[in-house]
Amino acid sequence: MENLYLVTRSTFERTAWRLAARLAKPGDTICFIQDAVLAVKGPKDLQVKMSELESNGVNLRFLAEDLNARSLNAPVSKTINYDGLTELIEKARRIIS
Amino acid sequence: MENLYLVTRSTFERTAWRLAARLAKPGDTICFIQDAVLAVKGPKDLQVKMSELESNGVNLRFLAEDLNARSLNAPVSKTINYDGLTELIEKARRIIS
Amino acid sequence: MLRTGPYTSQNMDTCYHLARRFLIKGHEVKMFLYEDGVFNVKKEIKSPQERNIAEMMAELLDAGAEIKACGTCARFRGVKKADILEGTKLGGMTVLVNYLNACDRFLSFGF
Amino acid sequence: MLRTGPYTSQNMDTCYHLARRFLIKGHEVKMFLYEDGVFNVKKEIKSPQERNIAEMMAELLDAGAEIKACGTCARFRGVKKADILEGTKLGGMTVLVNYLNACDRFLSFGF
Amino acid sequence: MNEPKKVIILVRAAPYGMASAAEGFRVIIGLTGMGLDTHAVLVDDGVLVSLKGQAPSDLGMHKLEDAYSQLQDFGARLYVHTPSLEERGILEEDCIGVEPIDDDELGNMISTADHIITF
Amino acid sequence: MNEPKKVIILVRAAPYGMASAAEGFRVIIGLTGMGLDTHAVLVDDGVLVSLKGQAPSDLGMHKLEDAYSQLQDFGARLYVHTPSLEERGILEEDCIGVEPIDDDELGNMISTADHIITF
Repeated sequence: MENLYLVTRSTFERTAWRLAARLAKPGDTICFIQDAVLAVKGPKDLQVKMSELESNGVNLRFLAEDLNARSLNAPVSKTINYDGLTELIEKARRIIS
Repeated sequence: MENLYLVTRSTFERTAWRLAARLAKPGDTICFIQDAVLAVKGPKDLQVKMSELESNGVNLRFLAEDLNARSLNAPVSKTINYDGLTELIEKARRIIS
Repeated sequence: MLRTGPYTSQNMDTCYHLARRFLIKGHEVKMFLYEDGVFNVKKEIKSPQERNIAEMMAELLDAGAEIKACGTCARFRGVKKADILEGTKLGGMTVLVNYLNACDRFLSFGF
Repeated sequence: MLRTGPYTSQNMDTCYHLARRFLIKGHEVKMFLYEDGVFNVKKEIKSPQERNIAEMMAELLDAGAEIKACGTCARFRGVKKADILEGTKLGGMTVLVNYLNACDRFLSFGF
Repeated sequence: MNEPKKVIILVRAAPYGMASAAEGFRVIIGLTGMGLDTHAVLVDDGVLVSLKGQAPSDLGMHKLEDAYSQLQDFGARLYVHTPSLEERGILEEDCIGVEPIDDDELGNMISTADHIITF
Repeated sequence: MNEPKKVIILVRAAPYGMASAAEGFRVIIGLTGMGLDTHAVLVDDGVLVSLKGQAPSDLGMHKLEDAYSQLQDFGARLYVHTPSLEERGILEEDCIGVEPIDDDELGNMISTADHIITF
């Protein structure tokens, strides 16, 4: 993996996720952690953008510990825990947060 | 004036301004200070909302010292300085920020 | 009520500019520092070539403002009684309740 | 690089959970505390009935992490050498540059 | 004796990412305990505080769902802003017991309050 | 001797409301001075840093426009993200001398960097 984008802040309250969505390339990963796991709920323009990104080969991941804390769920295939995030960071060429 | 809404954070980076826009009633004032003076530049949905609010009798104000710091401008009639903000707070029945 | 710390956010500056004007106009001003707000009254703040937040706080105190900080927030952030400006105090939720009961206008600055 | 303080933001916790795992895997971990990040190594942090951020930092130090805080940020925030955990140090931009030169992966946590 | 002051606490931040919702809880409990007429409103991301099934123990944090569930026992009123729930696709039935409130009702409540505190 | 590391500093925050843009400047100058290949990119609200005519003296703050104007003299590269300018209705001619950069160019620059720091 070339680039790992980490999004930390709520996708409803902040617009910071847009830069990651804008810059991520095929093969890159965007991982939503902390309040940004709210991304599983929207907002709508993010949901549209997420489908687009996935069809372009960008991987989306959500941190399990942060989802569980907030009683939120993501598809199993896109859920990683802290161990998984540690591996993503090892594999990435660089991290943008 | 019944209610004074203070918006402090950038209207591009945060969505916090929406609650003020949603709750403000005729006769209320929404005052944009700190990075929220960026409201004079948008985003577009805020600009649409601002016209709507004004036709509904909600007053919009922008803090001069914060506009000047950032080299931004608002119409003179909607620009107030710290002395003006002090008066707005005196006149308001309550402040929501 | 101020919930953010010095320099990092402009909130403290906004409070200062407003409080100064209210004091000049003859109003009473009371500040309750909550969460990171407690850092604004650290007397050891040194700010070469920049505005000094601790001095701005001391100026408000001199002009008659009452400033108290949440003791629990302070403990969680490693701030002790000895660390804060003379004339300021650590206190509990009673302070906030008293301020809310006494004041005509309440402003809340957060994140 | 961590720019936020203890409790107020979850950033410090995220750093802790990641750093712990990297250390167990045998990686070197270096942390540069900038802006409010300097508050995370205040040894006087007391947190009854809650996780103690200072102890979490001390745990990382014991496990071999290197933790340094920006001296200028500390001065602006009233944090002195004597206030910070044993094993941590205040330093200048040279520290950050050395870390950037030495590391394979760099993570930045801000506001 | 005067009427107790009516204070609205708007909890706008999501739980756990920032301390806001936890620190707001301390204020709600404190004000209620000392006799203020205290109304807590979960709005914007704050509605997440009411979602059942939170499990923050892996983060080393306390469960805010439990904390906020006790509020009514202490005499505070707890409301959830339904438009904020809808925007986030959260159903009321998935939430702890809270009183629903819409824009008009929140606007009216604000118009009867002495002070508003935001978290 | 190894090639100097290439570091991109993304300045995403508006000036003055938060210290981010000011603290980012200290890092940019520090890294440049110590020989790193330093590229500062103003993006999102960070583009406001480049707007000419800033006057923050009433706030008791230093003018970030002046600080960032000096960067090129010190050997740092300073870019402004043009889509962020456009979204905010800011014209390049109203900005201090900076190199314009679009999404593709920023993406490519990131793909050649060793590290990315965000402010």
